Amino acid sequence: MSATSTSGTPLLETRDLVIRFGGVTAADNVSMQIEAWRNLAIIGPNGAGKTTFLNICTGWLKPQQGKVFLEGEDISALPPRKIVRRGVARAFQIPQLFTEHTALENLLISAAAREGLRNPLQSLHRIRQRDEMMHLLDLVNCADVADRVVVELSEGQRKLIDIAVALALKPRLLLMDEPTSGVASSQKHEVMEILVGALAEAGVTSVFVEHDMGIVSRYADEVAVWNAGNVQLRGTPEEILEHPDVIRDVIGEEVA
Amino acid sequence: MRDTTRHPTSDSAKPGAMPSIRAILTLLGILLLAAVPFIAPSMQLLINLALAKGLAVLGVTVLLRAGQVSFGHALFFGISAYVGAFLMASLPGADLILVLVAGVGGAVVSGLLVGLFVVRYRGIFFGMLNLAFSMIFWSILEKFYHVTGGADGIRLARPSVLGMAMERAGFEAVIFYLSIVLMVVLGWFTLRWFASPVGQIFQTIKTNETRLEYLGLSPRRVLLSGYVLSAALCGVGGSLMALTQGVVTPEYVWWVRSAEMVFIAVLGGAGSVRGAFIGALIYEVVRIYASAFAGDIWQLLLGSFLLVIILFAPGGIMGIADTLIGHRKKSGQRAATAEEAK
Amino acid sequence: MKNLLTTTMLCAVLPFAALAADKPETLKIGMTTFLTGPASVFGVPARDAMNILVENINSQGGVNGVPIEVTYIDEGAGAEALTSEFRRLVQSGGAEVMLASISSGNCQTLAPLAEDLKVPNLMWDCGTQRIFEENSYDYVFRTQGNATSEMLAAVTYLLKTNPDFKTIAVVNQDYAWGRDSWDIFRTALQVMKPDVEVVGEFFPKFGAPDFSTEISRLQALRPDVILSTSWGADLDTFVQQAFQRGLMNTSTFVLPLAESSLERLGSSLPAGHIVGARGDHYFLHPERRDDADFKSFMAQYTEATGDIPVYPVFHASQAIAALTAAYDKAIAENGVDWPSKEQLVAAFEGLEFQGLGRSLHLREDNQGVESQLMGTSVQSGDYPFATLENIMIFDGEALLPPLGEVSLDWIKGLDAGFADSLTISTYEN
Amino acid sequence: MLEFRDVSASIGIIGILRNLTFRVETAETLALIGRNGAGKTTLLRTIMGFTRMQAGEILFEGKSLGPVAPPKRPGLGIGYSPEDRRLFSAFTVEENILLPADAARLGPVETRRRLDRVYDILPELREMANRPAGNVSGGQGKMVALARALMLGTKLVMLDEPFQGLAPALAMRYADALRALRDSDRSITLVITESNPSLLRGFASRTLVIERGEVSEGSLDPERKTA
Amino acid sequence: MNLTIFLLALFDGISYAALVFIVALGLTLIFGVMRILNVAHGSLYAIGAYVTVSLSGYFLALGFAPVFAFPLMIVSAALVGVALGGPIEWLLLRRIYDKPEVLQLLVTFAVFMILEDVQRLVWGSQPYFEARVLQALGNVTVFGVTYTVYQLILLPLVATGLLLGLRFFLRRTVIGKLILATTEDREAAQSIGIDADRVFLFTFMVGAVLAGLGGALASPTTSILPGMGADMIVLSFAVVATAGLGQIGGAAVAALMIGLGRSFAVYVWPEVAVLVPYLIMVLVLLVRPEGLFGSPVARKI
Repeated sequence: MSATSTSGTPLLETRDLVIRFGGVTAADNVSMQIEAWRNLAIIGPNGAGKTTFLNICTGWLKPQQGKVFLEGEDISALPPRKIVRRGVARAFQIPQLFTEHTALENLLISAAAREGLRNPLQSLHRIRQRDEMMHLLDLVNCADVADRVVVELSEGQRKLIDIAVALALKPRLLLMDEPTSGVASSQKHEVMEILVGALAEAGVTSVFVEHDMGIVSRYADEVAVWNAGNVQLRGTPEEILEHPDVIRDVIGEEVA
Repeated sequence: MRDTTRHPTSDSAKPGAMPSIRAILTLLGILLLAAVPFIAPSMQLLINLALAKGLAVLGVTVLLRAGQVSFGHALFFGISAYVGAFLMASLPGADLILVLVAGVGGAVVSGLLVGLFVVRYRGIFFGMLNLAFSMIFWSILEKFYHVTGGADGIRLARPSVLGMAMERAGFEAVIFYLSIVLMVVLGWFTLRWFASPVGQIFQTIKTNETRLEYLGLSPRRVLLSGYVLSAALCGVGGSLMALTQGVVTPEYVWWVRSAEMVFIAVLGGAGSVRGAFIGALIYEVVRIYASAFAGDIWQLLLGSFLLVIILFAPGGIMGIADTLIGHRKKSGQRAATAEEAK
Repeated sequence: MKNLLTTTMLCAVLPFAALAADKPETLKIGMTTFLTGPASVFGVPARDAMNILVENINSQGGVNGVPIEVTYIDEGAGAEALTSEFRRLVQSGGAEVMLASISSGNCQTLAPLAEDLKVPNLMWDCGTQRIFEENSYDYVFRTQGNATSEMLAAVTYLLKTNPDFKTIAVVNQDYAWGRDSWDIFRTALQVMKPDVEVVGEFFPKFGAPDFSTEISRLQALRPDVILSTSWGADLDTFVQQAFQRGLMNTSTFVLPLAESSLERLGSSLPAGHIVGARGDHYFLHPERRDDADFKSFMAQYTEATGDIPVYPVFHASQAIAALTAAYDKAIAENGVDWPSKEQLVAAFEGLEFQGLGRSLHLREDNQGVESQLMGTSVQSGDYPFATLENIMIFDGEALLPPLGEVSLDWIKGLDAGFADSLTISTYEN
Repeated sequence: MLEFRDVSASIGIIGILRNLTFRVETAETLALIGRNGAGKTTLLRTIMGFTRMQAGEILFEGKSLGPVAPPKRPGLGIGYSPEDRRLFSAFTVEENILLPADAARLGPVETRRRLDRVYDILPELREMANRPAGNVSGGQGKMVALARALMLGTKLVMLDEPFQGLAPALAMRYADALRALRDSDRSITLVITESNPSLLRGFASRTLVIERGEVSEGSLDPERKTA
Repeated sequence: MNLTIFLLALFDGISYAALVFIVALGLTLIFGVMRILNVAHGSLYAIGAYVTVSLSGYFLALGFAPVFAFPLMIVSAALVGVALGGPIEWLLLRRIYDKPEVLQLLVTFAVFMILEDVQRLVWGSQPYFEARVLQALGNVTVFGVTYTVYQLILLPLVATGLLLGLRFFLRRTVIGKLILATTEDREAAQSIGIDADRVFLFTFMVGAVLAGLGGALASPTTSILPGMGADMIVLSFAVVATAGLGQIGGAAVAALMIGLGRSFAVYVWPEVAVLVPYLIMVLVLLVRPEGLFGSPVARKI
């Protein structure tokens, strides 16, 4: 799996995205380029349009104006599944899992979806990718709950499995919405440590929405600050977290 | 839509002592059924009808696994039966195999066409749209009297069996054992299908279509695959029913029959393959005896029976049976959890 | 005292009875009838009548000393229940004779089944003429007329009482009976009075609760005659709604099954409309109403149910009369205590029997020959509902196609003179 | 004023609360902290009667809540703001705030008095009073949910994860509102659950840590330097 | 088709639609609030008709004037709501609100089966007809076609009145607001002190009263017999689904579409009249999956 983006074409690019809900403009002329091999953090106040941006990029929402390109291909009109098939996976703020299946089954289904569905009489548990999926569960520290049904798991475990399910698709680009919300603060760094390692190992580019500035400063290669439906600032974590506008609008004075 | 029971990957594949009790009971049940023509010949027709209905109920059961309930699956039951009847009318002396294949083919084609439309809907709308389609077909059968025979239906003459013309008794024996074979083969196939990646993905329709979409799959196509399977199973049931009865009427498609299929599926244990057949057998027996000995109130008795099952044994007959043989379903616990941990 | 006597007699007879090995304890018969569903307006009265009739027979010693025991099967419970219960009764329930059924569809399903099971089956109420015209049976008999004789009587009566009408419309239930009966009626009308124009054909769905739109349409069309062979609640609703909106003042209604709705329609069926009864069935049957058995049965029935008897009651009486007549005939002809199945079936050939109406007989093709009664409604004030006047009773033989002919083809060959060739008895009321 | 005696509760077959015993005194501000899934939400829902208790007893002002049907509990003076806001989108913001008063059949005078009090604490809601509740942002929705809880919550106000999903600037505004509430009514009891304890520092008078369905006294001292 | 026929078909369609709407109104109200599709609604409709016929038969026989049947209709509808609607919700539905939709539907289906036989046990299998009240109101003649005042004028008026009344009740009264709030979020409603159990009980009883009222109003126009509820339930399902489940105003429009479609079919092409309701439903849902007035549920992620 390599995700090299050649000849300077960004992995993902949006041009002049506009989307409004009622009176609220959730995306206001967003033009953004996401380069391969980087971890981009998106920060910003609630309602700034961060999740909406991920929704547009994955085809869940159709922009009223503007286009989305994946390695130069216009994917604006594609439904999420076709974008996923082109190598864009997603993890969610609220984990989206098959709640009546076990953790391992969730990953096996993901692997089966990736590989295509052929033999209708082979058991899901006997597919070739079983070991690979166990390894992935191990990677996100959830091997011990492989056979537990998802509803029995904690929010934090579900978050991790949600990410593992996305990773099981072997994406080139992984979009994550608050990967560490719901994970106890004592474990957030541990989780990110594992996650960033796994991403690097698989060569996956990532974009993640995050509120915790500690996480952002430590794990992001680049930070985009969202406000009122558009990117307000973009830069390295150091540049951004020191910026007075950011401190005022996003971080708040107390923490500063 | 949630279901009361979370179904294990396979009804039978789990290791351990208890499932083997189940397997033995299943085998005994099949042998007992096969012996019916010898030990209780007057029950043969009744049981044959129940098996045919059980196959149709299996079709409904498939959809229940995806959390969808169709109040119009009698459509496929009826289409298959009518295809057989028309075939026999235009090709007198056609072979049983041909009738069956043509009937099921009709059910599959119509399942695909109707399915392409209804898979866009879920829950009540899914159920209601299926109802609407079956009612349209029903109205057509009633209305185009000169073609369809109207409410009286049309006769389905006895086909030949592998080229041999048969008397009623011999033919009924053939249909009876054919029904048992189809029950075993299709029941086994459905179990395997449930456990397979396709079947497992089909069952995720019930819990999370967003994730399904983000796995790069189309929930509609996934649902369609199961829908066509369910239509095919209903078609097999319909053909067998028509062959057994020798006549097809619009009543095959009437909405109460569709509701009855859902009723039996829940009675047997929603989502359970064995439950579909056991439910159908029990339902038919109760119904026949209720209508024979309490002609005025058989509906009342069946309705009360259903209420008792839903309120006090939501796992259906299979749930009760599992409790009796001590097969403690881990899935039952999962279900309770899924239920309340909203 | 009487009990003691009976017991003594039984004791005396029993040893002899035991010698006749095949004489059963009871004569078990099965009867399919609608206990549920819309057709229970026919099925329930028939069952009630059957219970009274059988009780009467049994109280007089049954059939050659064997009491009759009837098991009822609900036709409303669906085809599967019907066929499997029919089989169960024959194969393990010990039923010697079956009486099936009300619905023509069920007759067509059960007749071949009875033939295969080799059980004598009396089609006691269903009307389709097709059964004996399309197949021939050894074990299946019909103890009443069929749609052809019923419709021909209706057409003839209409022509005799309203010779000058020009237009006709039909409102029939949308199922086999409604369609078939209209086919026969229209075909007969075309040959017997070719200048009549059919201005409207409506087939509202079976069980329709509302005919308002059809009635509006009929009021705009203004046909001289409106035919409806509907029955039960459909007929009640149609007539009531037509009455409410004055349609019955402008058109003459021909209602070949309205005899079964007279009591329910009450004052909503005004005078001057044509009523039939699927045979010579009428609680004031002009030839039979003074007969002692007829009167005592009417009294028994009304006492038991609170209603006046309608035609299915007569059909039930004809079926049970045919059954007992066949047993008596077989026993007498063969000089046995109890007939074998073959002897019984042979006895049905050309059998003569009489229920509550005129006497009937079975033709060679097993079709019953039944007289037909038609009349015109009148609100006489004697009852809180319409009764009949200007009653005609048609001899049944001439209303059926000759053996081996198909009804519609035969009717096409008739002409205007057919009406005059019939034997008709006319009564003021 | 609120006392748990050996309370156990579970969802399905999974035990969530295990033999909880603790007291909350009048006028306390209790921070209930613990990881997600530790049982914080279940604890509040058990007080409201939405989770069935298996064992034990909850006393409110000395009387057992067991016999009190769930919808009657707010009438005792208990206000509850659920984690996910759960506004009634068919109504305006003000109608949402007034609904509890309708349900409790408060008279118009009393209703007006309480509404004014709510607007004093959350003045920004006055401006959006006539906006449809479905149209407010997530953070504003939290404010409306708080206002709604305050209508009947005259004695005890329970807030489930009030800060979750709030951008820090908005979170501070929310905390200000809580202080205003505190200041306006010294006798009111507050129970606030939070998975990020730092937000409640300097505000809560007492802290309980809930871990694996069991409670222990704790503190809001930072566990880890984050910035 | 000339103007006269067009108008006649319009009148027929409207009076038919009025009756269907009244029945569908209760069904959609119950669904809107409780998310339960009540199959037994058809039985309640039938029983409303039976009770009306029995009561008015009894009182008219005592010599009361035919218009006395109107209060009896209301009494019958109320009886259905209180004596049947109440216990059904209280004894059965209350136990299954947390169960899957399938089971909820099947419970109401079981109730439907039971009530079908109960009707037959109580009232027998013979059809009833009691139309004196309808005759008492007289007829009107339009373009030479006679209509009953009852069907052409009274029923549409009652239907309109019920529609406006119910809308006013839900939007303007306190109880209506509490019902709407419970509709949206049952638990949130409880958490602000709304007794959702009582709201559900009340709503179901109102829905049952509407079903009974539909039957009561239908009773002078049609034969009352076992099985009349089964047809009505399928028809009102079609209306409710076409409109969008829970859409009260929409049900009026859908009932009109189906009523007019049917009556025009009788004039133009009678053979398809019976297909019309289902065809309209399928065509509407083909274009608008959530029904004419339903709003699509946005899936949040």
